[in-house]
Amino acid sequence: APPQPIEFVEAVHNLGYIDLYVGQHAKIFEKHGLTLHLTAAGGDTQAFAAVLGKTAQFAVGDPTMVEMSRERGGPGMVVGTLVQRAHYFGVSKTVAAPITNPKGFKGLTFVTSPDPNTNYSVTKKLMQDNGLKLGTDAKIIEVNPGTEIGAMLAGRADVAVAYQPNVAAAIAQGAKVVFDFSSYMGPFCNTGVMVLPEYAKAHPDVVQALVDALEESARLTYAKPDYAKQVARTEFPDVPGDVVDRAIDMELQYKIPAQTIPVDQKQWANLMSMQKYLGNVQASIAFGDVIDNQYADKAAKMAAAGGGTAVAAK
Amino acid sequence: MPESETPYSATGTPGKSGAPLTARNIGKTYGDDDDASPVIGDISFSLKAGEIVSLVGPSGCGKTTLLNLMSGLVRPTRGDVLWHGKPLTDVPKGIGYMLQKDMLMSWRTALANVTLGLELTGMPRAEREKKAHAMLYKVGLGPFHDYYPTALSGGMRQRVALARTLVTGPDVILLDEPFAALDFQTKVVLESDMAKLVRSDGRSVLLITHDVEEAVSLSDRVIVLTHRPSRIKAIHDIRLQGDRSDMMAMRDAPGFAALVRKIWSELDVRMAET
Amino acid sequence: MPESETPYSATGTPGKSGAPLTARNIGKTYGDDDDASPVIGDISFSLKAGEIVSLVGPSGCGKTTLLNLMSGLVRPTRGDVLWHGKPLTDVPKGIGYMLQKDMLMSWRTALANVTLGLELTGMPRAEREKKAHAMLYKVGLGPFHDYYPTALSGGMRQRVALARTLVTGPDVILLDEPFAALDFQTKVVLESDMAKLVRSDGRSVLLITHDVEEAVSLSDRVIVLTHRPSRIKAIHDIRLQGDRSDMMAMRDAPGFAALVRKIWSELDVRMAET
Amino acid sequence: MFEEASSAAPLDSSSRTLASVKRRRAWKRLRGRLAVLACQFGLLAVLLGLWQYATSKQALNAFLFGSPSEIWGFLVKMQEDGSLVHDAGVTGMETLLGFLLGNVIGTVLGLLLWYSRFVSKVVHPFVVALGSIPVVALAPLVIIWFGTGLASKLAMSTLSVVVVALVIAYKGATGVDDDQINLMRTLGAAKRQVFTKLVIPASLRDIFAGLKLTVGFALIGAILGEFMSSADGLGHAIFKAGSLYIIPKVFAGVVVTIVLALFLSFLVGRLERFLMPWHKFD
Amino acid sequence: MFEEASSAAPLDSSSRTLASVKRRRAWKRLRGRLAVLACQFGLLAVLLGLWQYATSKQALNAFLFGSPSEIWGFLVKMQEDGSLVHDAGVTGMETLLGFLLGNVIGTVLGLLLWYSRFVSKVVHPFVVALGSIPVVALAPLVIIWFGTGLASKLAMSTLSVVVVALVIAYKGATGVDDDQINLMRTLGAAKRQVFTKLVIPASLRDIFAGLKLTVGFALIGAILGEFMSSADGLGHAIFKAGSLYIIPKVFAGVVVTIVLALFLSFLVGRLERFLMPWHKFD
Ligand SMILES: Nc1ncnc2c1ncn2[C@@H]1O[C@H](COP(=O)(O)OP(=O)(O)OP(=O)(O)O)[C@@H](O)[C@H]1O
Ligand SMILES: Nc1ncnc2c1ncn2[C@@H]1O[C@H](COP(=O)(O)OP(=O)(O)OP(=O)(O)O)[C@@H](O)[C@H]1O
Ligand SMILES: [Mg+2]
Ligand SMILES: [Mg+2]
Repeated sequence: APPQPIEFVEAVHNLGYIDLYVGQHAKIFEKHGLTLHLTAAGGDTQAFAAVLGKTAQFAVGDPTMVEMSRERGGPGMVVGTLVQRAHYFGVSKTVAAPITNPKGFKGLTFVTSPDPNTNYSVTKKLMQDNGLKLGTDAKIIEVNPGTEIGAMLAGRADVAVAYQPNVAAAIAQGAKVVFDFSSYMGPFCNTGVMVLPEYAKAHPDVVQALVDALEESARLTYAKPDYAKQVARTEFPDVPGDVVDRAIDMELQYKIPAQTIPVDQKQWANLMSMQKYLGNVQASIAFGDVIDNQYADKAAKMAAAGGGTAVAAK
Repeated sequence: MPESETPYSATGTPGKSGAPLTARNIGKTYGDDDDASPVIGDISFSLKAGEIVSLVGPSGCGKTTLLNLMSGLVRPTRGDVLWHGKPLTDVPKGIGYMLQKDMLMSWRTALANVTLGLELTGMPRAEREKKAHAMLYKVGLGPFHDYYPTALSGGMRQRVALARTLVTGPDVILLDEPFAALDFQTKVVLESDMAKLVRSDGRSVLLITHDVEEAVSLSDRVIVLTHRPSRIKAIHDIRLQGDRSDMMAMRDAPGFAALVRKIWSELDVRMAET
Repeated sequence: MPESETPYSATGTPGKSGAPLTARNIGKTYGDDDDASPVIGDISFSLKAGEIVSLVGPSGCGKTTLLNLMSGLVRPTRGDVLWHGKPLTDVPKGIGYMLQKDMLMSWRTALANVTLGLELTGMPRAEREKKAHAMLYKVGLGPFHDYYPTALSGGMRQRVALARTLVTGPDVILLDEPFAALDFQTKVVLESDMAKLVRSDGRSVLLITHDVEEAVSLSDRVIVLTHRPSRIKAIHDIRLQGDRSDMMAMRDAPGFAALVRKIWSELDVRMAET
Repeated sequence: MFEEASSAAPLDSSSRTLASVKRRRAWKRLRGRLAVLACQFGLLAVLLGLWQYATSKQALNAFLFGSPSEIWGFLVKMQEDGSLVHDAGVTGMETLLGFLLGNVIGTVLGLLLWYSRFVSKVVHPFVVALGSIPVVALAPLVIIWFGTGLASKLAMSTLSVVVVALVIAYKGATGVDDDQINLMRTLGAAKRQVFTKLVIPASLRDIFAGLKLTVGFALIGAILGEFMSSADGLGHAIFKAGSLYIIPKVFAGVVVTIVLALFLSFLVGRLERFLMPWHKFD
Repeated sequence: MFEEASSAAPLDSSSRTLASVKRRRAWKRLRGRLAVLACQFGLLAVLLGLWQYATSKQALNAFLFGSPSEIWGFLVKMQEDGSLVHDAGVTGMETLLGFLLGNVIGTVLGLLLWYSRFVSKVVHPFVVALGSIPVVALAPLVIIWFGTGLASKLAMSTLSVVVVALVIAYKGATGVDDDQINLMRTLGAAKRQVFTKLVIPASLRDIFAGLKLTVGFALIGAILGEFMSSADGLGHAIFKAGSLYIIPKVFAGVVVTIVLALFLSFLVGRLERFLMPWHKFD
């Protein structure tokens, strides 16, 4: 059969999605009979909007969008995860010692993406959970996604809550990681693969092929970190090579990219509890109604059986 | 305002057929607030076919306003303007009006300005340009056909405006000081040309001028207006001997000088109390 | 171009003191491409203090251009304009120039248009308004001081422009057809007023007109220009008997009619070949 | 056919007292204004009605597009919790300041460029450049330079306005009739006087066109500034609602924005009438 | 003092042949143009030099602000890997289409509003509203309606242009002298003819002012569209570089954007000279 072309939207072009890029470079999607046309949206909402507007079949981004849509009677479904932890790091040039407890946020100014981006939400929740009053005990400035480290390096904040490769870039500029959100938060469904149920119903084989390919890619990423670095260097040619390498090392070290595609109950629960706390969702939809793990489970089973790393990474 | 207040009643019965354009007790007041200023008091007269009528009157008395009313551009506050017996509501076809300001279009050459009226009738390009060329030549601007208005002198602009008005061959021609910016010789030639054109074709001209000699030598009738709010102060039927289209000969005709003096005396100066 | 080609040499030695304004062999050509058109051929003359000089010539011959050169607004292509003996580079103080177009500012009332020149000298408001009121009254527009230009008639606008030029009391006054849009009476009154003003104060006037009678009755000298490229065709020193500031009396002076005829004949008509 | 050009209203020929003419005209004007208002509300009602109908019939998914009734609900809610007035106030203040700053800078520079053809030619490509920079792209720099407070919104708002104001003012200034400049020269005006007495008043019409145009830009600029970094304001509210995919709330924010724009542009119109008494308006 | 107003260049009084005058003037014009160019490059060089110096001396942090040499490096790199031409082509095409579409729609509507004072009054607040909608705020809706392909960029670009074009064209149309309309009426012009023969040519100056102004807007609109969703184009490159905090590349993208704007605005200038031969330019 001729390859099936699919429109695929990512929220932003982002090192967290390294699994996806590895799959592209290793031609894993082609192997599963798919030609991927990748478009970057300007954010999570736009990515999901592309699926809602049916200009794209798949989107990767914050899966909270799906929960919100479903709670308000809209469509949407999550068929897998791509980032399994909150991939934010607190980086700072001024804070000397690493912060182990969020109580240590006291007196500091954080810079994050605007509410309701997850780095904002996570930071805010941690502060409030630890009895810090926002605005007096600690401050958050909200800036355009990606510009957090700039604001921090320019001295407008103490700690930037940033993701890769900005974290690595900031480290190259002399900053240090002072707080590790990913470990503190634990499993977290940071990024989901989103699709319309009607599409999945009509094209289960395409969904299956995509999830199969992603599963295979995820395994390859963890199996061949050097290959992942190579992919990342070509995907982000403008970022200095050593920064990219360090970023990938950190990503893998903190187990941020999905190791396997099925959405874990715990990951979802963590996400939901935070979003509910923030008032963005009611978390009223049952796990099984939002998440359709059937494709991913099948893919994982097959990969575990040894199909996965068969693609030779040169 | 009762008709009896008009010092002179109109020549010819207003609205009678044969008179293409008639003013019936028209009046015009500018401004509708407390500072309403009446400009035209109460004026009635007719313009007959084949006739040249001049309007003379002190500066600011309302001559231009009167022509605007007669052309249908502006509606009178009182009274009616009749076009072949019917009240005017818009500028009728068959009227040509040369405004006091030349209003040439800066983006058109002299020639293209002249063709404007013909263009509006849908005449083919070659034909209208031929006509316009001929008319430009007549007003002495043949070689300047491709000049843009900014490169023309005041008098040349005025002649282009005149050519634009005449080229469409209107039956009734309203002219607001058409020769004011022209030297004596050019003026006389154009006056003679126009007199011939009008009288031979049975067209009519209503003309504003400050030059009483011009008025007398050119017209069949001279209407003298008062200060504003203007009314008709006097109407002179000009019955001079000789070739009525030879402007120089007219000036030497018996009775010419006397008529001019008479009209001058009627236009008495009341400066600084206008 | 050698001086000998000029048909008439200037009255008075160019540049001699006592002549505030002198043209020395000036010429002007428009356009610098292949279609260069010479407008002023070669003109020399002086304007002396206390003198009124008229320029007459066919429409489009270059009178306005000449005045632009004399005022310093435009530089000649050839020759020099001397202001009290020194070449002009910009409009000098002490010159007043009334352009052919009235150029009133639509955002200023009649009064505010007249005060403009005084405002530029920094005169206090009360004083300049007093002067402007007086000048507006003189030109017969006292009651219209608060009218915006759009509510003024053509002749009224011209009078505002005249008032604006005269109110600053310039020594040398250049006027481009200042009375063209005025009725005879108003014109005569303004001419007389101006003649008095100029002759009593030793000011000078250089004036363009199409009205040869006006030129003869008003001026000390009449310069007749040829077609373009214009040169001086004739210069007439007017030496009439009687009160030189009574325009009506002048017209009846012995020799007046003959002079007018002579000048008319010099302005021969060469229409359609301009 | 040409009603708007003829200076007098058509009246029948029976003579009438001035007072009655005046009364009639005032009434006519009022009636005209009421007719305009009626049409505007009618149009609005039809649009909203169609929208509401379409969403209620599921022809349009209300989740995707919101519906007027939901939007109204959010407006009421925002009014009740005070955020409407607060956010509109914050954004309105940013807009007003940016509008004033941008127009003052732009207009003054644009008019001043009249002084020298040479400088204006030299500067021209830089102005085009400034006018084509997608400032949103420079978000990182804007935040570093102007911080995350009022200054950055002001900068965005000002930047959105300044180029338009400059270009329009310059066009107005250079559009002044050469003959009128000549007239000023004959009156002995120094260049500075030509500028103040002629160029500025003659450019007013253009300047006001610029002012009317830039009301919207100032507002959009302020909102973009709030997108970059903010704690409150309409942009913040809209952006947050957008990220949460609460479309009716996005629209509610847009509605408030529009009302703000209409209010500001009304003020500009008043100012114009006040400053240009010689100009015909209707 | 008033060099630009006097129509003839000052020449000394010795008589000269026309040919030599012509040669001199051509040379003068050329020299004038060279002087302008020299000043522009000088200005640019000084700006870039200062910037480079400041970053090399650590007065400015090159990581936060980029430096001209780094920007140049990225430009070379983009040229070498072909992305410069490709991205500029994509964005240029979006811009051009949006520019044309927006201006055609806006100008046509703006001019047509001349036909009826009533309709224009009714429509006025809707235009203001349209001009003040922060379209970026509606990103999700834009994507739902127009997708992630060319259409959404076109929509953004068109929307950024259309209101300005409309307002400016309308201002031009209503600015036509009443007396000139009267003249047309005396020549028996139907309203449609007044429109085509008078209103349109008389508005050209304003329309071109609008065109020049909207070049930048069309470009910014296209880039905003690419920010919302894209696979290539300058906006994509800039946005990506921005989110990775590679400031010099952001600037490199902005530089290409500016060059594109200058090129388009140069084209508009040519068109203007071609369509308005009676107009004085210099
Ligand atoms: N910018 C220009 N380019 C080319 N020719 C011009 C330009 N300005 C004026 N001319 C020409 O110069 C000639 C003289 O013009 P000028 O205005 O001086 O005439 P004038 O004697 O004042 O005429 P009038 O009595 O009609 O006002 C005219 O033939 C005109 O076409
Ligand atoms: N829009 C207006 N508002 C108020 N008054 C006006 C308006 N238009 C004209 N007027 C007045 O009407 C009077 C007559 O003007 P009009 O132009 O008809 O005079 P005119 O006889 O043609 O004068 P001229 O010989 O100077 O051209 C003038 O006094 C003028 O001030
Ligand atoms: Mg008049
Ligand atoms: Mg002239």
